[in-house]
Amino acid sequence: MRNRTAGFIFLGTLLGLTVGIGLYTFVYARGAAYLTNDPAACANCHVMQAEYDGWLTGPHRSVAVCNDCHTPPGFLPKYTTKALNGFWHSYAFTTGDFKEPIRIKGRNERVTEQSCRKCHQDLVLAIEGPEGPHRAGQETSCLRCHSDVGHPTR
Amino acid sequence: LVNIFEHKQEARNTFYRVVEIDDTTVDPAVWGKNFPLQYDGYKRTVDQVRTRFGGSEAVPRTPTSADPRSIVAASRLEEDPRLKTLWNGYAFAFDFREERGHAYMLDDQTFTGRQQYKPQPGTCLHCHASVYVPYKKAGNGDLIKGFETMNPMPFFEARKLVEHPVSCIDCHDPETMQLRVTRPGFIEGIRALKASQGIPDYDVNAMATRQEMRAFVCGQCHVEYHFKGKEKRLTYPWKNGLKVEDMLAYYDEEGFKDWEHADSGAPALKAQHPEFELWNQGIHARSGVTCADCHMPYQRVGAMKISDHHVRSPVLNINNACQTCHKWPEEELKARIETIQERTHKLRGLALDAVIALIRDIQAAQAAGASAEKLAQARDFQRKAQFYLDFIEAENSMGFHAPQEAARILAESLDFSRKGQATLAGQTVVVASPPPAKAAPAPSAG
Amino acid sequence: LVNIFEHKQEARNTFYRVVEIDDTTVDPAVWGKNFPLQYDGYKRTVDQVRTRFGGSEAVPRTPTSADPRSIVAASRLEEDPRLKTLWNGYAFAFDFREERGHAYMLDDQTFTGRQQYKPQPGTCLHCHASVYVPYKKAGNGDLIKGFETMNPMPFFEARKLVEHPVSCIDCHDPETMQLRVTRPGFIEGIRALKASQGIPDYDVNAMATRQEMRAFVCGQCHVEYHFKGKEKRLTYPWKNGLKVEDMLAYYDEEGFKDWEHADSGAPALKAQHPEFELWNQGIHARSGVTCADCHMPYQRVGAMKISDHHVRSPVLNINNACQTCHKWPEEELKARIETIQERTHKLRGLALDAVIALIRDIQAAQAAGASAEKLAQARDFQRKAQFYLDFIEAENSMGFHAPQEAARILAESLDFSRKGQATLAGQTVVVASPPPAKAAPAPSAG
Ligand code: HEC
Ligand code: HEC
Ligand code: HEC
Ligand code: HEC
Ligand code: HEC
Ligand code: HEC
Ligand code: HEC
Ligand code: HEC
Ligand code: HEC
Ligand code: HEC
Ligand code: HEC
Ligand code: HEC
Ligand code: HEC
Ligand code: HEC
Ligand SMILES: [Ca+2]
Ligand SMILES: [Ca+2]
Repeated sequence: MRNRTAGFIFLGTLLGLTVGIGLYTFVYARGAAYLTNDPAACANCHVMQAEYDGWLTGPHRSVAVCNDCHTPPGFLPKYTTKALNGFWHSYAFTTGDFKEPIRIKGRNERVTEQSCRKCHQDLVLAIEGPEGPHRAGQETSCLRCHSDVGHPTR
Repeated sequence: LVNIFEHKQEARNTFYRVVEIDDTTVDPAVWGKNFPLQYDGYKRTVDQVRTRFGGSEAVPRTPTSADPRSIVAASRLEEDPRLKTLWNGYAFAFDFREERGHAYMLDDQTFTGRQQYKPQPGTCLHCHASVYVPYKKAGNGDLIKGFETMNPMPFFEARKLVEHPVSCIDCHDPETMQLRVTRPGFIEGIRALKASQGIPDYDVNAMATRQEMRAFVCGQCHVEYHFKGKEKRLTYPWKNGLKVEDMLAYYDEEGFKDWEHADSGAPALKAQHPEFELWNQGIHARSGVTCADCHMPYQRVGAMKISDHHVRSPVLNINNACQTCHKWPEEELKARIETIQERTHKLRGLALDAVIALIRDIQAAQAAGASAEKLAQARDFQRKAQFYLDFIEAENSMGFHAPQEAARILAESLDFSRKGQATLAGQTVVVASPPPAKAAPAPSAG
Repeated sequence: LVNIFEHKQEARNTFYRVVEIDDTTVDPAVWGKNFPLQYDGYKRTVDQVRTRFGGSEAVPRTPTSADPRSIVAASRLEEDPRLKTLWNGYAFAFDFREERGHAYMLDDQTFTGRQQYKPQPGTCLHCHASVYVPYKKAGNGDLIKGFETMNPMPFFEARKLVEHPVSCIDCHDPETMQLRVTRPGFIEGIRALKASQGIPDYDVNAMATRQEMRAFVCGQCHVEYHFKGKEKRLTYPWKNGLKVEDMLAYYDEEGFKDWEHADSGAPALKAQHPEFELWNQGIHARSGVTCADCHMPYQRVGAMKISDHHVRSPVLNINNACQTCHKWPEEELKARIETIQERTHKLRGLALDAVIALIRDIQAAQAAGASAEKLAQARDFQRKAQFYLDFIEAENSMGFHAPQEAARILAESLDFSRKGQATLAGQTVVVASPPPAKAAPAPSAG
């Protein structure tokens, strides 16, 4: 019983701290940037500077902002993604607990893959087929060939 | 505005089926009605353009009744007559040419001098014609049965059953246009390979990813092979793996030889076009970059992006083939390719000289009455050296598909030749355990 | 929280100078006051961690008065005793170890067994100590004069003039912290190289780009060299180019040999650490990727990115060293490195066996009273084979810096050994013009 209470207190404190740290960053480091569409706001976090610089030199600079590629379409999905990423990145940034070089992964990678199709569906209709891939997991990965369209680095 | 509208129309039309195609439609022109852009590219494989080490040039010739072709590709034997010695006693020493586009595959096989040298079996057609429908017919609906039926037929009899070079149906499912493998040789070869890696009952069409398929459809033909047994069953020697040593081990286990070398009596092997196998050892394969990425890159046509069905040397198309992934200027990319190829080419020349030196020495040793044991050892070294050399010589990228591996293989070929010569001379072949270093006399700066 | 605050602070502090440093400040601890992060890294070059083919392990030993070190790196001669035969008669057959971090360079040179084998000149210090200030002092302000003064001194006399291993001042301008080259050997070597490419009077510190400097500062020492003439002038053999054949041609023109091989009498050469030269032949160099990119990658320390001054094997730091450019998992990148290294290592073994076989055969031929001409030819083949082999054996990346080139060089080494053995045996060395193919007897399938 005592152990459990202690456990809850511990968890509670942890949660509190986590939220606290997250919020602190959100305010101090202008993490709210996450809620805008302004690319410069992302670069407010210096660890995003390289991507920002890359984006500035890329072909999408005048046609797509960060959120076009890194958030899914639709109000709710968009802000869910933003909230999740915004929170965890703030947390990671403050604790310094993240691996560099930063790599897109998992869910965010799928979001970005989808964003390409969002704008380029007409063009890639032929290679994708009108009904998309015929078997699950068999879609063409755009990033395999175009990984640097967002941020040309080399 | 009109433009945008047109684009959207085009996009829809791409998949507008004008004619019905099904699992018996061999003629690419029919498929081409539905997919005119891909068909246009496909037809352009008749083009002949030479690159430093690839492509092909159109060499005019006077047609004869035995060989009605008025244009062929250049003879590799005339270009480098050492090859005649290398293959002495085998059909390849008789006629061997630079390969050219897919459009020519059926004619080039039918009329090659190698056909006159010795009757060939129906197996040959597996990789030079659209055999999917003919196999099914010959097997009463069973692909493998048809394959088994046509293999042992005399070539010119089997030849009557086919009409087209490789066609749409050989790589595509007519319903979905998905890629598929139709060649029994590959289906069985990859199954044996996967089994050796602990994956039983591998079914390529059910289990391969789309990405893998973009290499497997080419691996149907661009591979090393032999005709196994009296049934002349086409077999890919992949049971032990795809590396050159794995294949040599396979042939050794089988006790297989392609022919007996006319000068040296060695039980020789001839490798043929192991593009798929060499590519597999390279950094591109490791990075998931497939044959189609470089040889059929995406190409923009109007508002569409399609796969360029003009299969050819990427050197003629560096822009689409390489620059999406490598942002270097075309000239630089071409120079990178050629740097790799020139290194390979230099070693190929050295390894070729070495095997021929060994062949000459075996000849001389025979004449001088060397012991049977010694000769057998030297001939085995020749077999090895020659197979390794040929593995890169017959591979068509001049090392590009796996640069270091190609150089490694040629280096080992050189080592086998050295060992063969040293064996004949009774010299030191290997120093098993190095003798203790002598106390050294005159010290000097270090 | 403190962390973020610190991050913002740090970004401002980067170039805050606590102490004055000028062109005579040798002690890195002083520089370290201004640049504590870089200094921290620099000090960590004492770490010893082994990788499959690099890094180093700490081997304990009992200190003696001649050699007070209680820890050394592993002996390469014990690891592979064939090397003793390879270098028989030369100091390297006496003591040769895996190299380790920069912190050890001065001690390892002072106490190597090679020093006891034969007295060495002051030239040695060029690459094992912070000689910039000592050279200037010895030359009364003139770097090159000081170099010329210290070269011919006996080692232990010159040794007294230096105090530190390579230090900040050897790579940095104290005013601007810009990179600079301080080593006469490199200044003169690169000038000769550029001259051969049609660029006269090349002044490296004025004309190199920043990117080039990120390799040149390492090329000051990680290069092949010899001591020229009685003045023992340190000379980089780059007059004809940076490829192995260019350097061999240089030594041939100079009539230079490192020593006479104790077993075979061959006028042998010993290559040393040609990292800069081999890297130059690789795809990374072509792509502008420099030594510092992999061995001193940028590293985040708080809010700052600094160059990791813990110079070491990138295998121990794949994350920062490779993943900035290659988005593959760490294990995959490690596997790529090792695949390349294992291929190289295999060929190195074969080439080593071959040279030793040749050495043994020359010994035997000497004993059997072979003609002077034949012996001279065979010894020249040994010289070549051995230099090529050593070029890769002595290079410290086990082929990684230029994988195909490394394999190419080892293949040519094998070819030279073969030719040497064949020459001794009076066998076929090269088939200048291949004889016409005989009419072939028994045709067989093709
Ligand atoms: C045109 C689409 C596009 C735009 C616009 C874009 N990105 Fe990206 N971003 C990508 C892609 C694609 C990747 C994955 C790169 C890869 O796989 O190598 C990526 C990856 C990233 C990463 C992870 C780093 C990595 O290499 O995996 C970060 C951080 C990032 N983007 C931030 C931003 C920021 C900040 C902006 C706005 C300044 C932005 N992106 C704008 C497409 C885009
Ligand atoms: C508070 C600082 C901060 C801000 C502001 C910020 N980022 Fe990040 N971002 C980070 C950190 C830290 C990471 C690394 C997280 C990790 O790897 O766990 C990251 C990672 C990423 C990634 C790769 C994530 C993954 O795991 O796949 C993307 C994409 C990205 N950011 C995009 C953006 C975009 C778009 C914006 C602006 C809308 C933005 N970032 C604003 C700190 C920030
Ligand atoms: C918000 C819409 C949008 C999104 C999201 C988007 N693009 Fe684009 N993209 C465009 C537009 C518009 C252009 C034309 C820009 C131009 O020509 O300057 C373009 C251009 C391109 C080009 C040609 C660039 C060049 O170098 O000339 C490529 C390739 C491309 N996009 C691929 C992608 C990929 C891959 C993704 C996903 C990672 C993506 N795009 C996401 C709108 C988008
Ligand atoms: C196998 C490599 C590959 C893959 C996978 C790939 N592309 Fe491409 N893409 C190319 C090549 C090559 C071109 C250049 C075609 C040309 O210019 O003729 C191209 C061109 C484009 C362009 C047009 C650029 C222009 O010049 O206007 C866009 C947009 C594009 N791709 C988007 C995508 C999207 C979205 C995906 C995923 C559904 C994708 N690509 C997948 C190779 C690829
Ligand atoms: C990364 C790019 C790349 C990949 C992947 C690739 N190739 Fe190649 N291939 C090349 C280059 C470059 C050449 C050299 C062409 C030349 O010399 O003109 C070549 C040459 C060839 C040739 C000879 C072409 C000629 O013009 O004579 C054939 C056949 C070939 N490849 C087949 C394949 C097959 C089959 C695969 C997959 C198993 C494959 N290639 C994978 C780039 C590639
Ligand atoms: C049915 C067998 C078959 C298949 C499947 C096949 N090829 Fe070929 N390929 C050939 C033959 C046979 C030739 C030589 C034709 C000749 O010389 O007449 C050839 C020639 C080539 C050439 C040389 C062209 C030249 O100009 O020299 C290239 C490149 C090539 N193929 C690449 C591929 C690629 C890539 C794929 C898969 C997308 C593929 N092939 C699929 C049998 C095949
Ligand atoms: C496993 C598939 C396969 C089989 C079986 C096969 N080929 Fe080929 N053939 C190819 C490929 C791929 C090429 C193009 C690459 C090359 O020439 O190296 C080719 C090229 C050729 C060429 C043109 C180049 C040359 O060698 O002159 C001829 C002729 C030829 N084959 C004849 C034959 C004959 C005769 C047989 C039967 C004994 C046969 N082929 C069996 C795949 C095959
Ligand atoms: C040697 C193999 C081969 C042959 C023969 C072949 N294709 Fe393809 N085809 C491919 C590959 C590889 C792709 C790329 C598929 C993918 O990535 O899913 C492709 C893609 C396609 C696509 C999808 C859209 C695109 O361009 O990527 C269509 C449609 C198509 N081919 C039509 C045809 C037609 C029509 C023919 C006959 C005239 C034909 N193909 C012959 C290999 C082949
Ligand atoms: C779909 C992407 C893709 C395409 C297309 C591609 N490459 Fe590559 N290439 C890679 C990757 C990935 C690597 C491995 C290095 C890395 O991880 O960045 C690589 C490595 C290389 C290397 C160094 C390795 C080696 O084998 O020496 C060369 C050279 C090269 N590519 C040339 C080419 C050329 C030439 C072409 C066109 C014929 C080409 N590539 C097409 C992705 C590609
Ligand atoms: C693209 C990355 C890369 C570049 C550029 C590079 N190296 Fe390396 N280097 C490596 C790798 C990987 C190894 C192998 C390390 C191992 O085996 O542990 C290595 C090994 C070494 C070693 C032996 C290290 C040890 O741990 O024993 C030295 C010394 C070295 N390199 C010096 C240089 C110099 C000098 C340059 C420039 C002229 C250079 N390197 C350029 C990646 C690189
Ligand atoms: C003044 C000469 C000098 C300069 C300049 C120099 N090195 Fe070294 N380096 C050495 C010596 C000497 C050793 C061997 C030390 C020993 O074994 O005691 C060494 C060792 C190394 C090692 C081996 C570490 C290990 O763990 O095995 C690496 C890696 C290395 N250097 C890389 C570099 C790089 C990268 C640069 C340039 C940024 C550089 N060096 C500049 C002389 C130098
Ligand atoms: C041109 C620069 C240069 C000169 C001159 C030089 N060294 Fe080195 N030395 C190096 C480098 C770089 C390393 C690390 C790489 C290696 O060990 O291969 C090294 C490593 C060493 C090592 C440690 C590894 C081993 O070989 O056991 C010793 C000891 C050594 N040198 C002794 C000497 C002696 C004695 C001399 C003079 C005869 C000398 N060095 C001259 C650059 C040089
Ligand atoms: C063997 C050569 C070498 C030595 C010794 C060396 N550095 Fe560096 N240093 C470099 C290189 C390479 C860079 C990257 C410079 C660039 O890209 O312009 C660098 C960069 C720096 C920078 C600029 C910021 C950064 O981190 O990129 C500082 C400050 C610095 N070094 C301080 C020092 C100090 C202090 C010492 C002595 C404790 C030292 N260095 C010793 C090679 C060296
Ligand atoms: C600054 C960028 C950069 C860094 C850092 C880098 N590479 Fe590369 N690497 C490249 C480029 C560029 C190529 C050439 C292919 C291309 O153009 O994409 C390449 C090619 C390669 C290749 C294929 C060529 C070959 O030599 O076999 C391998 C393997 C490789 N890199 C591994 C590594 C490893 C391991 C590291 C870290 C020790 C590393 N790279 C560090 C940029 C880099
Ligand atoms: Ca060709
Ligand atoms: Ca080491």
